Amino acid sequence: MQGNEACVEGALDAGVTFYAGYPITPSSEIAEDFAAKLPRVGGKFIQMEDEIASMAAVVGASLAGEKAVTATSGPGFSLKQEIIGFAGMIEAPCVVMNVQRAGPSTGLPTSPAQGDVMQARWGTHGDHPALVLCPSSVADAYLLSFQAVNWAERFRTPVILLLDETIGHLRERVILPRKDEMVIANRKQPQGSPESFQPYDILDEDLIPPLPPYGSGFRFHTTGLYHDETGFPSNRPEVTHRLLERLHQKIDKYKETLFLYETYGLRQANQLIISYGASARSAKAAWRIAREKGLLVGLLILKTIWPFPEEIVTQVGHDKNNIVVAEMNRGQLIGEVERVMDKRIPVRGAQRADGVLITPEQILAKLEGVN
Amino acid sequence: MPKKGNVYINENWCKGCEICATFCPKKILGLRGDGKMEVMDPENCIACNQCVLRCPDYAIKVEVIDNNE
Amino acid sequence: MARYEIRLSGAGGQGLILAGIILAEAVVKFTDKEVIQTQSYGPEARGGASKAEVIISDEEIDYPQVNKPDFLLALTQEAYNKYNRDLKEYGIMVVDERVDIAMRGGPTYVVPIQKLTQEKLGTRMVVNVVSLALFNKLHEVVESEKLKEVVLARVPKGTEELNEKALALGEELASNLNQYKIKTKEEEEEE
Amino acid sequence: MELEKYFRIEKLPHIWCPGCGHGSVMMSIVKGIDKAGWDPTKVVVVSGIGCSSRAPGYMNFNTLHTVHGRPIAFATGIKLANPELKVIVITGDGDGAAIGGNHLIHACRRNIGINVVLFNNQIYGMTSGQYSPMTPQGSMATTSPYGNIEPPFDLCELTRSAGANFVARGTVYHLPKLDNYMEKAFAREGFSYVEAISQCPTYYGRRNKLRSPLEMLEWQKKNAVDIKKAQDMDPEELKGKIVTGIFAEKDEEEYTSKYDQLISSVQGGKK
Repeated sequence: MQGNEACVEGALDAGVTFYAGYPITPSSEIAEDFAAKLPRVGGKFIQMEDEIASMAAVVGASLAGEKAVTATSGPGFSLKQEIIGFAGMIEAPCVVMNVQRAGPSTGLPTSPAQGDVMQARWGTHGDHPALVLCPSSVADAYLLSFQAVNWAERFRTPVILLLDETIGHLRERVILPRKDEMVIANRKQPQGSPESFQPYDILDEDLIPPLPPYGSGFRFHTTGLYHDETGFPSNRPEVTHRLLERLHQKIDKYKETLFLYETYGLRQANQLIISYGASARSAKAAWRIAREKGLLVGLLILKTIWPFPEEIVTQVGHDKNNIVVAEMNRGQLIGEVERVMDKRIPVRGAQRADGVLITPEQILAKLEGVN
Repeated sequence: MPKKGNVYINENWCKGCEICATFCPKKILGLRGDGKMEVMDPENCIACNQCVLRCPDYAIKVEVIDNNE
Repeated sequence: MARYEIRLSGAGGQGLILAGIILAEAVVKFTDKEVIQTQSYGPEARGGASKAEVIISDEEIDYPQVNKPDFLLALTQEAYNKYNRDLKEYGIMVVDERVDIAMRGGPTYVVPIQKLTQEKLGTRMVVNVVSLALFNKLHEVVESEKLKEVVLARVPKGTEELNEKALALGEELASNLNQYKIKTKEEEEEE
Repeated sequence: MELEKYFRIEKLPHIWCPGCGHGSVMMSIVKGIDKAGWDPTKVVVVSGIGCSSRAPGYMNFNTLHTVHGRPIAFATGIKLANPELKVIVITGDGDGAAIGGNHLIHACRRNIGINVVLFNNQIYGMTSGQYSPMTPQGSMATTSPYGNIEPPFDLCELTRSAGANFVARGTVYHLPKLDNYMEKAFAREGFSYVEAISQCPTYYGRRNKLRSPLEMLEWQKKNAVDIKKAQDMDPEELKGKIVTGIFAEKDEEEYTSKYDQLISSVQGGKK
């Protein structure tokens, strides 16, 4: 199974019934696969007139009660940003799959990169939270796609699945979990009557309001303006403060359950490699080679990159004397690692941004005692 | 017998744009000093509802008076 | 089999990426080995140089890119020029007879794949399946019947017979491969 | 018609300026919904950004105030997700003709069952008076201080040729006719476009020697030409006029119904 195809399978198994998109390399297989499979399960696929329209249609479908997804790559991801922010503000569940290619601009459409790490965090304007998952295998693509849909529904937020060309186009053996082992999350529904319903009234401790679909009898107003619990605009500082804080807290509160990662060979390790996405494949090879050479190296592969798993990185990295962050950009996530380590431990970047998958040798070269 | 009516103006909604006054065939509406419309000549209302139809602020209601009373 | 890297290259549109996908599928379906298939392509849908890469291994495959192929197929001059450089010194190379190659150390076969496909099957469309069968027979990755099963599930309806013939031709070429072998550097020097 | 049935009374008075025509157009839409007999819980009103786009906040349906220029794209997602919903888009001449022009064309082409109502006040009101793609040539605006040199867009001609099932243009002055266009638009399956010429006394009128809302309504009265009459007029005579009436009225099959058939045939084919 191909990485892009695994994303579709994961999303469908999580209950996705709507896809809107615009063709762009190297993500187009996702659209093609949804176009073939959605009608078979009674779902809807539409190819919109542009990237922005696709994002808008996805949010519209989400409000109409569907689990909705779009997929794109760098240039399209740039275009979608305004509406990703809108989805965050109105709390519309949706998933955006970005199969990264080398940029900036049109860049290298058929080559891998991880240059959108910061864009996935800060691409849309304003001070918003972000939930971003990064698969480093085809199996991950399936599982994290499933998880992304679940989290979008559960937290009522856009979730970004950040792939790269290598993982998107990779085919490898995947053993899928049994369907009955997969727990599907659905957005919360209101308990009271339509007359007393207030769309952003937080009744539960989880800080997440229920979202009834259009047509179910619950009539309410939704706006990208700052709004109070009634859904209507308000610019009162206490209202705007409360809303923005809640948007962050509803994710922060569950942060620890959101950190997905893998570790290898941490025991007695005095050096650490941190990586994610396709780079993590090279990092794993580098780690294996280093171990074979007798070096005490550990490996941390991050699957959740935003919110940045600060606690995990601290816990795993605090006692090391060299940390190497391997990524396919000029140094994006490394800034977070440096911030967390606060100059106590040297952090080195193994970086590559020329459209070629970073090699194990490049990562090995940043470890101490290799030669 | 010609129809008659009582005109009610919701002062909270009226913005005094005078559109109602223009379309009133009997010219019974006028702008008050405080920028709201008022009914200057209630006796002459013929309950044609032009003001209701034309008011962009939905601030006017006309009650038809039962002539038989 | 330890990590074994395969690169199938030719012109875009020759279907080599599909051949790579089929090979990977057959490995997943009928062996316990790990496999990875990747592709690289230019912006052209037809023409240009195109390659499909497959890695087969008994162990987990971490780094997913082909580094130094153990096996290279090049159906066109452009593909050969672009993709032969990092072939392992003693890796196997199979090229179409119309490709001019430099003398090298590893086993090298110059096979009239395209010509024979055209002559025997009346079309070059299935040159990818011929090449795939040739590779499979040579390395005995999966049994012929198993490969056929995967191929027939992937090809367009109505082309089954043609593809079966293509598989047979590929196997025949593999069985007679020695007749296409050219001398290595060392053999040349010995003479 | 009871206001309470369709309006969020507690949100009134609306934010529009004294004499602004938008209140009249909003009422015309609501009368159309009433005539159509739609269940308010099945109606979704979607808007973008601008003066007109504030309308849904006052209307007691499922209402969605989105981002600038994209309401038709949001509406497309809503309608396709649940074709039973009645989806109305409220947009303006900036939102619908400039930033959102492409979405308008493609929704017409798909002939998806969305009713677009464009409030055309010929100016960017919310950002205080810049010229829009529908500002008449020669008009003054804050960004055309020497007179607008661009010709205005005729979106009725555009939507008709792009494939809309129903297209009409009315004015706030000719309100009963506008009500009639809404009624016809909402009764028809497929995509409809109704353009309502509205007046902006604050930003358009003042700068263009139309000193009051009344003068602006007078201008509409004077310049509106019925489409039938317009057919016999030459382009020179039509310069600066507003052609009103029904531009298109047809029954091409609607998009979501075609998609439903596609689903049936795909699912049927599998069995």
